[in-house]
Amino acid sequence: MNNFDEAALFILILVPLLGALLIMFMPKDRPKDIWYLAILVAGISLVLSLIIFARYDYGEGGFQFLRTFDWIDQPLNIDLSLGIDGISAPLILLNGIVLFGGVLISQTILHRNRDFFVLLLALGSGVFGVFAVRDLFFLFFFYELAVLPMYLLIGVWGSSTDFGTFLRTKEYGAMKLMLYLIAGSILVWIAILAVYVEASDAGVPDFSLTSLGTLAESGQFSATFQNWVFPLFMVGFGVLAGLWPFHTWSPDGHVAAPTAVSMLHAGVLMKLGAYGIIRVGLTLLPDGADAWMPVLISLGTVNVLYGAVSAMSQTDLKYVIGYSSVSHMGYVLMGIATLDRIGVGGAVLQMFSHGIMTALMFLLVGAIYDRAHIRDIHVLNGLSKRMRVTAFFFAIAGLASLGLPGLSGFIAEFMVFTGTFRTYLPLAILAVVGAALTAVYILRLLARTFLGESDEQWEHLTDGSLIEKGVGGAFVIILIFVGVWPEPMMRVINVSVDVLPGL
Amino acid sequence: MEWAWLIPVFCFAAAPLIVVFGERLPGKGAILSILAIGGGFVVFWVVLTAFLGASPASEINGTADCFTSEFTESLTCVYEHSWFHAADLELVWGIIIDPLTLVMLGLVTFVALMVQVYSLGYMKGDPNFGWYFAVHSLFAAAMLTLVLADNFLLLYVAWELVGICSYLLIGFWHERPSAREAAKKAFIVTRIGDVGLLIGILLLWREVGSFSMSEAFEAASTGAMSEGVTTAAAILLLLGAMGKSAQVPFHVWLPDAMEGPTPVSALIHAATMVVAGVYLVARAFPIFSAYDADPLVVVVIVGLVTALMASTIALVATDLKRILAYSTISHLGLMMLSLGAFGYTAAIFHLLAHGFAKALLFLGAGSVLHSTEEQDIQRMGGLRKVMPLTALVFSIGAISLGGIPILSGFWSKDEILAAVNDHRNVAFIVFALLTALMSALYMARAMFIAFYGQLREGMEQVHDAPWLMAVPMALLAVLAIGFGFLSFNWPGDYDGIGSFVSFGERHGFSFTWWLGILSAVMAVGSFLFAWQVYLKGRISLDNAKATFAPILKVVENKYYFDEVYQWVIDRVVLVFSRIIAWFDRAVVNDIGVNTPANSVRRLGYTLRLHVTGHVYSYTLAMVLGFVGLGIFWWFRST
Amino acid sequence: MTGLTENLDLLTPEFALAGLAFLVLAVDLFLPEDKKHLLAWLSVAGLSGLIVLAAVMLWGEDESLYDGLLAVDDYSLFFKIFFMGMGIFIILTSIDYVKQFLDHQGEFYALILFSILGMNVMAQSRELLTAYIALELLSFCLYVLVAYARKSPRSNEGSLKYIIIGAFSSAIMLYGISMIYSTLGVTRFDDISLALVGALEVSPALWVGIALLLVGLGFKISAVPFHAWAPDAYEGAPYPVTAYLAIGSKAAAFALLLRLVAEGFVPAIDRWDQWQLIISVLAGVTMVVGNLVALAQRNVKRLMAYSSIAHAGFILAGVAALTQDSQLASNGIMLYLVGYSVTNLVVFAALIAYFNISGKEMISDMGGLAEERPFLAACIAMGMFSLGGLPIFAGFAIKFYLFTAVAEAGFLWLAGLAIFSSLISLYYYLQVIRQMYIESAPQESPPESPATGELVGLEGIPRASLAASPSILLVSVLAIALAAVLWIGVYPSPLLDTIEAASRAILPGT
Amino acid sequence: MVSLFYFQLLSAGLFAIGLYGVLARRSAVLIVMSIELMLNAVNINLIAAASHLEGRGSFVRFDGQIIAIFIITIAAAEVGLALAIILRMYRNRSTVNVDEIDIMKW
Repeated sequence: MNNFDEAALFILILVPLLGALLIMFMPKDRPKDIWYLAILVAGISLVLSLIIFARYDYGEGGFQFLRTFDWIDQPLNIDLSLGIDGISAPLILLNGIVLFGGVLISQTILHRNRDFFVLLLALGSGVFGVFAVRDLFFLFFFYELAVLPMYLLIGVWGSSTDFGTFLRTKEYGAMKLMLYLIAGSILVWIAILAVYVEASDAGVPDFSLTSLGTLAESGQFSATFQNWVFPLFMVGFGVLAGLWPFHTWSPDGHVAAPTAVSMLHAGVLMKLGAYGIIRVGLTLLPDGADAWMPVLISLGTVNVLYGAVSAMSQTDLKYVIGYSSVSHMGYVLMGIATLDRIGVGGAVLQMFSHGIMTALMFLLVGAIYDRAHIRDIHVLNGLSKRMRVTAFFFAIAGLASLGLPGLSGFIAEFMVFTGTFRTYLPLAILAVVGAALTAVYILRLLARTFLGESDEQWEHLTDGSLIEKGVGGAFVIILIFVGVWPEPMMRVINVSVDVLPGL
Repeated sequence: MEWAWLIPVFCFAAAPLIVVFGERLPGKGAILSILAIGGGFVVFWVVLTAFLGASPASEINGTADCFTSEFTESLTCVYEHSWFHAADLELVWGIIIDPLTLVMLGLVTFVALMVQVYSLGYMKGDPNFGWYFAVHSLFAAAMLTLVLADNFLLLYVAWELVGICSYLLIGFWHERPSAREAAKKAFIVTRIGDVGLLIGILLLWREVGSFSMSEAFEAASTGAMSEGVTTAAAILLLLGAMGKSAQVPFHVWLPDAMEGPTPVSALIHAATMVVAGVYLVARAFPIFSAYDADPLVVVVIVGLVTALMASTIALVATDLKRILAYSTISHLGLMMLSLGAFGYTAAIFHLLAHGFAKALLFLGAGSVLHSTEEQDIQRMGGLRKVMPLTALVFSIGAISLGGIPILSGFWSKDEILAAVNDHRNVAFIVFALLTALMSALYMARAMFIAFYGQLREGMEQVHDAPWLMAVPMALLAVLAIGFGFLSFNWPGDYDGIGSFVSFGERHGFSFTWWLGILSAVMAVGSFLFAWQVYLKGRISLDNAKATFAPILKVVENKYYFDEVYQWVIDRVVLVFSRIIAWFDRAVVNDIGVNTPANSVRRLGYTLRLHVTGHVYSYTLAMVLGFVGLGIFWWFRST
Repeated sequence: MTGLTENLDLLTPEFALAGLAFLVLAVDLFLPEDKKHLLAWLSVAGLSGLIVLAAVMLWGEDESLYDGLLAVDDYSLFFKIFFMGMGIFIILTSIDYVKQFLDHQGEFYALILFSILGMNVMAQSRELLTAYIALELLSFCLYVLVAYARKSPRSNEGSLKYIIIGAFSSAIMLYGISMIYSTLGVTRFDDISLALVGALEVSPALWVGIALLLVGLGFKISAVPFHAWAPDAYEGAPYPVTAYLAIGSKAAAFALLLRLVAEGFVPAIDRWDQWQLIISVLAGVTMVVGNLVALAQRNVKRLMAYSSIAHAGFILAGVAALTQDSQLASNGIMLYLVGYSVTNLVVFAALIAYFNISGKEMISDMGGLAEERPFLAACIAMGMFSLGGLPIFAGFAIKFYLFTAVAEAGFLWLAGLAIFSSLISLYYYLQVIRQMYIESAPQESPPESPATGELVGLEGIPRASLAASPSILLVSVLAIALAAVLWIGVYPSPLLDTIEAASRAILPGT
Repeated sequence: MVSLFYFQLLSAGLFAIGLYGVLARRSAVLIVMSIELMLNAVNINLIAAASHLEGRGSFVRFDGQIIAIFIITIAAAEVGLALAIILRMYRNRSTVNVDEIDIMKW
């Protein structure tokens, strides 16, 4: 381990934050320069996350890039201990990619764009933090940090939509999202406190996941304790992962959010919840996990089917994708709940794959919305005429989402299925059915929006800008690459999933 | 032989290249695509030669990749390369080379090559010319992978990819709403079958611990896998096969799929993709035939019902392409029937013969369409005069498929009948013969009405196929005529197709004379009958039509399958979906989320009234607080 | 009695502070009206000097004065520096406001100085009467300060309610003291704990006494149901005084309460075990009611009042969690006080700056602030986020620390309730942020009070006195305070070291 | 020697009367006077307790009286302050009736 490895994660978290700070002091009447600076910052983050991912030694496994900073001393001992394993490494990469993409395509945001990028980068930093820390306090710290900017990001730069029978204002969406996520996080907080108290009774007053993990391994957490604390983690983190019935913040949030925020929200933020369940729930409370998994996997299945069925009759592009995210996060939850190494590995891969896929979808929806100023799939039609590349990318993303082999979604979903088949056969069958339902709404969307003759009113539309095409193309390449050759991703994920306790 | 993986790879490589650089490539990428599939065809021959020259003992390249399969009793070679693994899940790229694969490879590469060449002419001038060839390449690649796959997962991967290519090509002219809908329908209907397939594959994996086909077969035949699971897995695989091969009740997508360009119909919806289901059942035959071979009963019934139903519809349909589509369904049914009757060889043989003939028919139909832009046979007639070559090849195809002796269709159909006769009870052979009869009838009907008789008005300017389209048709016609001879015992080593592609004991060519003669008579009779009815008009069907009007109506409406499905989708699925969407908004969100939130806020608004603004009520609150505190304290300390 | 006064020099900072206050009063007599703001700078300079003096002189001291009436230890030193520091910032934020809107500037600063003196003595008193007198010194100053906008009926009304309830509660508290005195015969905290340990059972007279004492202190920290004065006093008071009420007086009351509980009650373990629950219930009710009622507020001062009630509930939960063998809870309380005060300082300084230029204090008036005054809006927003308990601001770290302490002491349910009610609080904080960032500026019309139709906040004051833009002074105060908020939120460790020492002074532990 | 209990009773009675006054009176001035009554109750309590606590009969404990004297002083100051504020109120609003002093509420 050289110096870079020791500092890498800290720098990774710090770069977006410092970038945000720097942008704060830019003159606000030069939006272009602000954008360039944000690109630079996000670019550095991306490069760092790439390097970190590439340097993660999957042969060795375990936590790497370790570094611990003392934060506060006794009696409340909290350290900022950094380190990533094979589960967080892909997610860090994911965040780097999506953040960079999000910043790039935010070129169109000119109104108060300084604030926008400050918040966006803060969000990115929070997400990096969650994936990079090994301490409950800081996990929670960064978790909240990632949620915090969402309110303003949606509230200020979002859009309100009138659906005829009901109205979804950006204020409503933002407030609901914020309160809902914080509501989830308070459960997590309570659970963290409970764990701390329990550990402290066992003589280890510590928030460090490492020492708590050791404690859990030695069976210091009684089954009763685990059984009542685990649901707190499960639901608390589950809210962020869109666990049914706590998912409604997500589609509404998407409908209100600006493009880049939707990308990060569905692409990365929802993954935090699932990651939390794995990292905290499974590691610390294996018995509780064992006891509650039937519930989680049932809810996950409901997620899959419910999300897909809901998406079928939505008319707003973002609602369709929003519900599709709910559905796909269901696979992640199912995969985790199998407590099977294949299933959990599939869940992690699904997080990555879904992150890229949804980000791509929202990017393209944003591109369409910017031009057509509408997202109603009954009104939009024949867009492939004018927006060839956009349509093509959207088709790829859609196909990835319906689990077409050769794209990353298939591998991930397939692994989740296999894992579930071994453990909960009936639910696995339902999950496969859910994948077929995905085809229904994706094809419906593609057919209505992109195919067919285009109306005159859409004749003026132009194809995605070079940036949109570039970012979209990169995402498409990632989807295909992982779909065709998942081994580079899988071998990293495997080393850590294999050693997860309780599987 | 281990280079067989190159066959699909050419095409896989071609597809993205055409998408990205299409505009800059010669022929917008078409040339590249044709080169790729041509390369595949060449490699196929190399592999075939190597295979024929190899023997298990000779151990090609000193590796033990080749062995004699205990099921097919023929040489089988397997080459694997690791793909990825997760925990105990090991996934491999693996190809299997055995007679079944080889004949499929031959069919796919050849027909694809022909169709692509044909398309050069047919699709000329289309704005999305390059895209068309890109998808074609991708399709060819996926289809070749499908037949090469040695494990179920890779098969599934290819299975889905051919599905999506089919979707893209059916919807190629997506400006037409019908094409759009047809594409969607095709994908979703087959996808329903795929659910079964995937579940079946996963079930096998659960039992066997691997996706490898040979291990699954091993487990099924040795009894390592229980009878229940084996049967369930077989039925689930069959579901997938039924979806892809358009068996009842999943057949509804195939007629609609004719919305795609005609060469696509020829390649995908006649010769290659739709037979994937048949191929799957054949490939997984050890699972189907394990224990008491119960699943085969299902297969045979499905096949028979499909064959009968589709051929009746084909009899009354008037759209040339749809007639061919229903004919395809019917013949796919026959193949299934054959498989269900243990007619492994017969099924594959018919698959090939039908593939060539039906591709030919479609290309012929395409040629008609190309120049007349007319699909309804009732508005055609006498086309022989303006497009003689097309008429000729179409007639060859029709006669071949109709089962007129010495053309290939006759031999393959005969093998099927023989198998059914040998293994299933008499009802099956009766109905199978009936199907054969009808198949001859509708082919004759289509052929006579469209190409013979008086030339319709307004068709004088119609031209025959350009040479780019004619050459492929001619080549296919040769096969439609002569392919059947492969079934004979030729002098030398060759003992007929049965000695090459077989399951279990090899058997040479045998001919059940009474069946052969019966079917030949029926076929010839049908053509004569049709000639009388449609061309000469000597026999009128009006009386019969009147008598059977109710039944005819049912048949003309395709047994109302589409209506039922539409009803289910509109009234059940969509309504259910809307209910869920409403539930999500009104119950989960408004009641479940907003109500608690609003009641908290309302609670706040109510609670704030306690700060009245009057100083004495503040003091009163303090006093009450003290009293409460005192009472509480009292309880705590006593 | 030489023993009582031999180390009188330890009180030098207090004497000097009193002297400074008188000096300000005296100088006030000679300064012309337009130079009065120099008094503020004089006070600031004096306080800064005193901080240095106290820090240098009293560092590490652990002495008792007047036979244990006053303690000069790390605890009192910590609070002294804290109070005086806060005093400096309050004065700095007041200068513009006072100049623009108030008469008698000199006395304003003198009163603040006197009140700081009261707070300092509160933090170091270890005896009920001393504590009471110090409390009254603080209260009297605050009564006057609240009433300082003489012409404003709101100011009058707030002050009237404040003084009536204040006098009433001091009567109650004194009655409690007298009951304790008559049953135990002692008034020093450590004697109380000794007497409690010795007493076999608690007589009704004693528990009435202690309950009454709690009521009196409950008034000061505005615990529900003794809180009703707070919204009115906050709303009526001139803005800097509101800030001072939220920051200074509350912290001082907690400083006193903390020492009283830690030295007087906690050592009597058996009794304290029973009383903890009572205080925790009080805390729970306070945080829930405070947060719920805050949801319904439209005036930002009143909102902050209810918010401060809710925060009092959180801190009170920490008080309930005090235990003999762990300094966690007392650390938590002190950290919370510092973090909360600093955060409030940011919010109030920004609000005052906004008021100075607009004369508005309704939430609905703040629409479009992010466009017009991005810095002020950002400060308020960050402050609100911090109060709502979100990272990277102080609010998160301090809440986490305090609630962990509460949970660790066996009050997981209370910690859960606290966490839940901070979720509720987030809603109204976000409402303010929403108003500033999302809503656009309201149509220009004089803000009407819903009750009377009078101008809210600007009664009796010529509108011409509004400033054109926030002064550099306020902006720099904001910058410093914001830095402190971030610092506490990101790296509180150095601060915690100091707090740790202060805790050890009142809770030596085992 | 009268038992401490009676003093305490007297003090409690006086305190209760004051309390009643605070709650029942509507004039701010009368409320302040009631508070004075309560403070005097405290004084009685303190002085009585001081005289009974130790060395009954002879005043050896001074702390009670000292507290009482402090309270008297503080109470005087408090009343002064309160009256000043009430006066200010009267100037601005022409009323000292606490029923009418409710601009700010909720």
